[in-house]
Amino acid sequence: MSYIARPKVSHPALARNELGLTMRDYEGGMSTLCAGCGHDSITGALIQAVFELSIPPHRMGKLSGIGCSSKTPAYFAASSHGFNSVHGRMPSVSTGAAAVNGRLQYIGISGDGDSLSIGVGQFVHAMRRNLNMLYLIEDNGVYGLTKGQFSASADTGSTAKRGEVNEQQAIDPCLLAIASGCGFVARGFSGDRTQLVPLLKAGLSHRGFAMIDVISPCVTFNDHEGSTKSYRFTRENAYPIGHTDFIPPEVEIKAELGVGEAQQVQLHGGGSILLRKLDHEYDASDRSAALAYLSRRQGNGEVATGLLFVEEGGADMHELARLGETPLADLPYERLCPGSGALADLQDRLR
Amino acid sequence: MSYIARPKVSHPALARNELGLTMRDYEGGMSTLCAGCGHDSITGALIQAVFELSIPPHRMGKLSGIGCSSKTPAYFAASSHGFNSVHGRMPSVSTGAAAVNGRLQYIGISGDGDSLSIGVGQFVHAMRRNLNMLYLIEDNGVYGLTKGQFSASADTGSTAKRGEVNEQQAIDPCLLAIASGCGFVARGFSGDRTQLVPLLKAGLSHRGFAMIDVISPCVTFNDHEGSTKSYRFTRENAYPIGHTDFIPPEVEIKAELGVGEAQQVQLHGGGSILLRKLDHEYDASDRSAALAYLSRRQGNGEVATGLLFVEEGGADMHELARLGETPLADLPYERLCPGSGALADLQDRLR
Amino acid sequence: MPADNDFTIRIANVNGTGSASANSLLMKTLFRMGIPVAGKNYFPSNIQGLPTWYEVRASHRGYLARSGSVDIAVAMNAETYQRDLRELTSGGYLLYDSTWPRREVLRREDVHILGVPLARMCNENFDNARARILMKNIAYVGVLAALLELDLDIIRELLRQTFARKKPLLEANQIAIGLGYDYAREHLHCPLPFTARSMDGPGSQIIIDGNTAAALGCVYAGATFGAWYPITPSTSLMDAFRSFCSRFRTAEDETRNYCVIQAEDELAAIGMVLGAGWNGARAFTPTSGPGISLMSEFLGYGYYAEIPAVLFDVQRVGPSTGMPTRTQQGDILSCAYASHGDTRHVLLFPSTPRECFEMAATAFDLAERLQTPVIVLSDLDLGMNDWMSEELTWDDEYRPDRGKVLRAEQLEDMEAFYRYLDVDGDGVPYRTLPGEHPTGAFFTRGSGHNMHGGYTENAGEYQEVLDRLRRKWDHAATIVPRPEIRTAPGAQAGMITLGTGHSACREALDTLAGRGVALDYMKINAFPFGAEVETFLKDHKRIYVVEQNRDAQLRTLLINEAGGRAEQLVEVLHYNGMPIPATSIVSAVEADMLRDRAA
Amino acid sequence: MPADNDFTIRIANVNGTGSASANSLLMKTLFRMGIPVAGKNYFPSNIQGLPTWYEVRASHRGYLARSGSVDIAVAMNAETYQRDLRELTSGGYLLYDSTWPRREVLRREDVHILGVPLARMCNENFDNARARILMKNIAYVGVLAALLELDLDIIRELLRQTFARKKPLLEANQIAIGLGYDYAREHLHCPLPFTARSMDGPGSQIIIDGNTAAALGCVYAGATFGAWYPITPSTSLMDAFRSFCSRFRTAEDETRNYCVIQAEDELAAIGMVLGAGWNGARAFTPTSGPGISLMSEFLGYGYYAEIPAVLFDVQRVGPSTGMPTRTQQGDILSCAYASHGDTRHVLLFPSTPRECFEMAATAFDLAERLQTPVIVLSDLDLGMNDWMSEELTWDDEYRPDRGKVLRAEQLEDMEAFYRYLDVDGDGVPYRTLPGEHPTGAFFTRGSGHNMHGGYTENAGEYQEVLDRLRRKWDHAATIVPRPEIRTAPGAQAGMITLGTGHSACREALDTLAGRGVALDYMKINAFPFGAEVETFLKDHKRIYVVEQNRDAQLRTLLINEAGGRAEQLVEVLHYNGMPIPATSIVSAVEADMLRDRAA
Ligand SMILES: Cc1ncc(C[n+]2csc(CCOP(=O)(O)OP(=O)(O)O)c2C)c(N)n1
Ligand SMILES: Cc1ncc(C[n+]2csc(CCOP(=O)(O)OP(=O)(O)O)c2C)c(N)n1
Ligand code: SF4
Ligand code: SF4
Ligand SMILES: [Mg+2]
Ligand SMILES: [Mg+2]
Repeated sequence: MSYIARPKVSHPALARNELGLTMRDYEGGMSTLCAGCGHDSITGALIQAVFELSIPPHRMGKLSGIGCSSKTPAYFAASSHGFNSVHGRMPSVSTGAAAVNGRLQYIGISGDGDSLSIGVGQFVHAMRRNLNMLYLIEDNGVYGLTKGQFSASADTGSTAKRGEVNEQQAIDPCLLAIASGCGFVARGFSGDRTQLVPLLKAGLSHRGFAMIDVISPCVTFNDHEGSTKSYRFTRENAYPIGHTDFIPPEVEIKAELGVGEAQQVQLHGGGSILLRKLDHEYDASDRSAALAYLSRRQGNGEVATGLLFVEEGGADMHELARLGETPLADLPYERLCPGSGALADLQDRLR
Repeated sequence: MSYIARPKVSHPALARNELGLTMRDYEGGMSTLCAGCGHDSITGALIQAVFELSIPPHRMGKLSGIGCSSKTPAYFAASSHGFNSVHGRMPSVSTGAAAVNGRLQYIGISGDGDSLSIGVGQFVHAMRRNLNMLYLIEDNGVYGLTKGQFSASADTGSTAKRGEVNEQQAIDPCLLAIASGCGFVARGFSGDRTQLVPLLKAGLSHRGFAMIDVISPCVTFNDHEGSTKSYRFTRENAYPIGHTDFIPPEVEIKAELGVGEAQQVQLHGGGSILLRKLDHEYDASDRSAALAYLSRRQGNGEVATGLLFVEEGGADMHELARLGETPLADLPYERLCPGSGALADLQDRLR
Repeated sequence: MPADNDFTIRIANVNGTGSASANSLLMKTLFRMGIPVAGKNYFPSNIQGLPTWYEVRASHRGYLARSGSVDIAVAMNAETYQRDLRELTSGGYLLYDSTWPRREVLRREDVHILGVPLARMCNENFDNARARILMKNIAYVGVLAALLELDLDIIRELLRQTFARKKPLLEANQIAIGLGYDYAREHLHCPLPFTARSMDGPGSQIIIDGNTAAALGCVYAGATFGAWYPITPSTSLMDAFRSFCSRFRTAEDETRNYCVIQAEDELAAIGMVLGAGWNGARAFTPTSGPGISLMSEFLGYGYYAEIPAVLFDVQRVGPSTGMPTRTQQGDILSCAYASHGDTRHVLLFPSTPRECFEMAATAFDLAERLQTPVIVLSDLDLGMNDWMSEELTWDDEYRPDRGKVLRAEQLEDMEAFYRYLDVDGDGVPYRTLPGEHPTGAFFTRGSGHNMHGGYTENAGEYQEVLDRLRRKWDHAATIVPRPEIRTAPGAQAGMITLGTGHSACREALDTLAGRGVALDYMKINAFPFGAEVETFLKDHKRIYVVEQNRDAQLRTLLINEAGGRAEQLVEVLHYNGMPIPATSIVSAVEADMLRDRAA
Repeated sequence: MPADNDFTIRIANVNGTGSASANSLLMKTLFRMGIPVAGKNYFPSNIQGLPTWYEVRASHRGYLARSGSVDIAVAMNAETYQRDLRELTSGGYLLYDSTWPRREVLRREDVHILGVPLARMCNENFDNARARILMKNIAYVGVLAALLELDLDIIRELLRQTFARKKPLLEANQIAIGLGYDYAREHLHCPLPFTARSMDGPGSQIIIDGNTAAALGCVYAGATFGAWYPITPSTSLMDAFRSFCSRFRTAEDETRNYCVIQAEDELAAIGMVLGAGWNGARAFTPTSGPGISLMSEFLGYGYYAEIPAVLFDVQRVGPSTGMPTRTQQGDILSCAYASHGDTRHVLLFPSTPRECFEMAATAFDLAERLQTPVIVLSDLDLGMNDWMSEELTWDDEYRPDRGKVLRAEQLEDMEAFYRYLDVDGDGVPYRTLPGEHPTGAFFTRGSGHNMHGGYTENAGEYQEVLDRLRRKWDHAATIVPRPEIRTAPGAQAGMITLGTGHSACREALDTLAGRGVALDYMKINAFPFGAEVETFLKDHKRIYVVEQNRDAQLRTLLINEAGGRAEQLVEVLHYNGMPIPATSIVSAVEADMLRDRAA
């Protein structure tokens, strides 16, 4: 549990990032999730990503809804502020938080129940507003915390642990995100850290809303035969459309890096993404094509993974709201109050 | 107002439908909308469609949310039951209603604010469940009833009456519908009854969720220069992808009906749709292609109209729930109660 | 009985025909003549074509409540002729557009029917179709000017100010006034037995609506973030905030020192406000009843996780959608206890625009001092109508009271920080802001937590925090605005109200005093109530509780939370959507006293 | 002090290690021995790895409340050893797995520490890893069997019944029982000074949880539609409904005579229920506190548009997310007045599974008779725990009372139908169902409507309907379930409770009576309260109001709505998430009496 104290003595041999911090400094409370739960692997990948990007822990804001997945913020970055909100409503809390302080790195963590059922309205509108945050859906096709009901991402025909067949259509968060105007859409798998860490780093570096759907098997309720969100099914049916590398600002890209077709996307916040295509059909910068592609793969029962769509340079919420450099929360009162004189002038016209 | 009595003497010269009813029998209370409001034209088209399909008025259920658009159910079919629910939540009410009595024809009427902001979650999930209803969005890009705020369908760059520019991205209900698994997606224009009436009839005859986004200018708050939901803009930028004819069950389709490429879609409830393509690129039966096409047209600032996507034969909510012929609401109590004997047996195992 | 500077005019019109500027011209003219006035707009929940009324009450005694009677009806809507005629006081005057004479319809012996061919005159004098419609409205102001001897110079000056930048319109308006005025002087008995006479009532007062005043309060309190979902009658609050901010808060480089987000619904609006409050900004959301219902879950979160937030509930008629354009005080109970579990919220009850302004600022201070949502309960009557109000004043020495926030410097020196400790014994813990300092990090959650901020499912640890919240509540009762109490010599009973009950009560108290009934009076300004409210309840055997809802919600709270006794508290209720008039209070009190005497 | 057939065993375990079947085996064994038992599960809000406890109380007097003390602790979770030891009564027994001896940790002079090498024995006897974990649990039942002289035949028979179709498991279980039993007989002092002795307590009673019983009530009442969004502790109600329906309501052709929809959230769930209710089906939704908050807006709609609906609020600990796996009665106020405006809802308060069953059926009748949402307020303790309960019985003559519904035949003969007329003077109008007949058509709306069902913004017309709704409310008070009242000869004071307060109160009353304090008792079954409740309040100068929340919510309602006086009603509160034990009531009453005497 999060309040259990852990020794914070840093091991001298641990690698240090630019801030002189070790991976330990990005850890959080002890997980209370089931042993083997995909969500914990994502936490691990996330710790690695923020460590490698040298984000100061206390300059991150961790937000979530309710669910096993939404407990994740308690399990990393103990020295970040966390906000475990109500079920499905983390996007709105993030919106308000981001609006008044654009200088923090916001990381939202949600589940497929949290984001696609009760929270789908807020999810869609947060993407539409393009607030600057990394938004993860730890997607297991079920409601873990309430013991295994199908979620809206459960595929048609997949079965519950006790055999019940899901007849409903699935909502694919990636398709929905692209259709809702999200500028960074990716899919990862909790079991594939090599793919996931660069996606997380790219998402963290993207300016605007970066949505990553991470397939994250629920070992307790949805890892059986018949599940399409199990470790096995995902391993067998994941269809990576390409490799993503995140290139820090100072690193120059050498031509030989690229195997296959490579595409470089300059990130607004510095650094860039190097996309190396595996599927030559695919163009991650073409919204219409991405929509068609995903819908086709989905039709075939395949799970396209990787960076599915990216569009850099769209104005984020901050820019659209024409906010200045200083966060609203930090503006001195003197710049906010028009004063008694202005009040008197104003009232001249009210007589 | 809806309770103002009107003379019900039917004029002998009025045309009668199969039920012997005239158009008058499908009328409702007097509209209280602004003179010229697009919503009233849609009411007119709807009256014509249900009249021509000879739907018994009292066998329809009219449901809506809140907004100028959502007042529409009061303005037609005075002898149907109506349910003017709360803002954005009509889909759930319709779901419950349809589940317990599948024999009525449900017509849901909503606005762009009602369906795409507060109600977008319920809207998406109703489509996912594929309940059998016609769902209209009377889409004017603004909140009419609260006096002209931008809605989520307002296009980026379009202006409000007083000049304010909308910077937000728009949600296209048609794109969203296709991405959410809706099997019948069309767009009409309140100013084009010729196109609209057949779409309405086709939608009414489709088994499952039929979503029609009807561009319906708000003459009071969004019909100015700079609006992309004005009569003028819509006339100039509508891009009809084809003509739709609804063919009643008994009519045989003659080859000469078709100009351009024609495609016939057999409807489950009887009758069929004849699609005559104008854009040869377009295939209304291919989900992936439709998504890509719409997203492309949207990118060009064009408003694709017509029957955008249709997929007949998907199981509707009724079928998925394995409900029988007799509506649940009509099942006699005797078939519902297991009786005292069963109760006693059951309790044997609880000791 | 109308008298000089003591009469009510009600103008019946059709929604969407542009009568607003004529009505405000009339009101402003009386106001500039130094006569206390109140203007009330009764409009339908649609945009065009339905009946709408505007009522102007002139009252030399300064009574601003609805008078409950109509002395002059300006009947511009043929659809409501019958009703307008019926609701006129005996001896009153009905003015109508006699372009189409209606001798049949407008028949009532005890009133005066005055016909003026407004449409005909306007058609003859204006070419443009829109002007012909609009100028009819200005013309009836001209007629009233003649009947009531309004100051024509003031009228003309007001028009000049209004249309300073629209010369052609100015000219048309001036002509229209003349048309009405001249016709009346020529064809009607002018002046009426009662007229408007210049006096010096309003002094330095202003005319403003409560929503505008509340918005100004938010600006002056230093609120930087607002999120809302449009809903009548709260929308104009955010409109005003935006327009003040674009004027006062836009930097030279065009960047904005404020942010307003139109949320996708009310659940999102309150979520945004909590996010912003958690992050250290002063944030608020205006809404109305349905919005409060939708915000319930998050309100409980704000209470339990202790996040400052300010809400304005501009109440309209419920239950459900009800009558969105009518007034009521029906959300008192639901706001006090919004959300499941043991939750309770601090409420403020402004009764005038000036209080809207001041209490808005107070609300932000309280929200931050108490670290909890604070709801300012206004209503449609206060929020959207034009009120004559004390001038707004601002103390430039004011600085926001951010309450107990530990900043980086302080955290730097601390070993550890625990979010929910009751360090000072007042039930209010310390908080920190995200991004400030690693030592300040804590985890905000709506699930069970202990006083250190850690997750808990332990019975004792859980209860400890709940008990402290209750102590914080008791502390709140000592710092919220105190009631306004006026004692009357020899009073045996009392009267209590809140919000817009105030103006009607003041008038009713005068009337009752005039009839020999003296009552002590308390206007409640906040919930929790505090010691003075309890004392007032203790000190009076019989108290009339005046409020605008069916279920006596204030009375309920007084019984629950301030030791009020059911036998002692007499319900005086009004809940048909119209603002409560003093007369209904007077008769309720008198009826009760009669009953009491009989018993 | 424990005694024969009067002791409490608490088993500490780790979530997800499969102790449920062992615990239920223990409870069922006592039950079949004819000893009244109560089982309570204290589980964490996670799925695996956190501490969890199961408590079995044997009580020959039939007391089913939490005893509040532990006589035997089975400490299977090393993480909670300290706590389990601390909470044991003096003289009690702590049983632990001595495979890893813990003489250091488990040190307390006044209790007996019993070590049994459960893991070692199981490792030696079972190959399979899962079995090694599971069988430890069965083995401690074996130990308890020896210590308490449980009837081994009954245990073995229960195992046979449970594993009738899983032979290998049966065998393992039988072995495990033997391992524990034999070890205990050999190494421990058996039996303990208090044991289990066969008696004839339960008679025809059954063991069932409240949610299952409520689900059965829905089936028997003829509910055909359920919509819900999963939330602890209400989920099992819908699970049970589905499973009963799939058994009793599946037609030969596999079609279903019921429909259950997992909604996208609680707003949608209640919307679906209202749609189904409007359309003539009996429809319900189970939820918990956060769900009620989210349903607020629609609840007001249901009240005002008058649509039957049944809700089950299986209460958990709030405010906010609170402790989802702990029990509380914290939603009384928010349910009573859910939604903005003047709304109020009919509530039912079951206190036993049998009442869950019966009140579920009653709720549907009331919802249809009154045309309004009815909320059945259960709680986690009642809903999810195993209770010994009176047998459920059903009168086959029962037919649903659909209230005032006009069917096609009746409409055929009518000129016109008006939805909101008070034809019978009881405040309940007639309704019609969609699709039935053209004459029956009406427009359902949450916006202002008059008694004919037409839209209105007219003050008088609006108020007319609101006043009728209030009359309907008064009528409701006459038809809801009456309170259960038990008078005690010579009683001077009273005690009131509702729901799960009942079992604790019954026990407390006996204890108090034993100490010479006689109290009259009233268990409230419904809100609005009705005449008997008012009389009880009038007849007692001092009344203890026992409830499980911080803010004395029932007491508040009694004051508001039944004429209760603050001075008269003494709060007895319990709100730490554990079910209230009788002892805490007894001490609260005694303390108050002492204070009273001192004053
Ligand atoms: C308003 C509300 N309704 C229901 C719940 C109960 N609930 C808790 S978590 C959860 C589902 C979580 O599913 P998901 O987001 O997929 O997370 P997972 O546990 O699968 O990681 C639900 C329904 C709640 N906490 N709040
Ligand atoms: C819960 C709630 N919030 C806000 C409102 C106020 N409101 C009424 S209609 C409306 C918007 C309607 O817009 P739209 O659906 O586009 O309909 P239109 O009037 O444009 O036809 C709003 C916000 C409400 N009735 N209920
Ligand atoms: S129940 Fe599933 S999602 Fe939840 S912690 Fe366990 S494995 Fe993870
Ligand atoms: S405001 Fe707009 S949407 Fe509403 S009735 Fe008028 S024109 Fe139609
Ligand atoms: Mg999940
Ligand atoms: Mg609209």
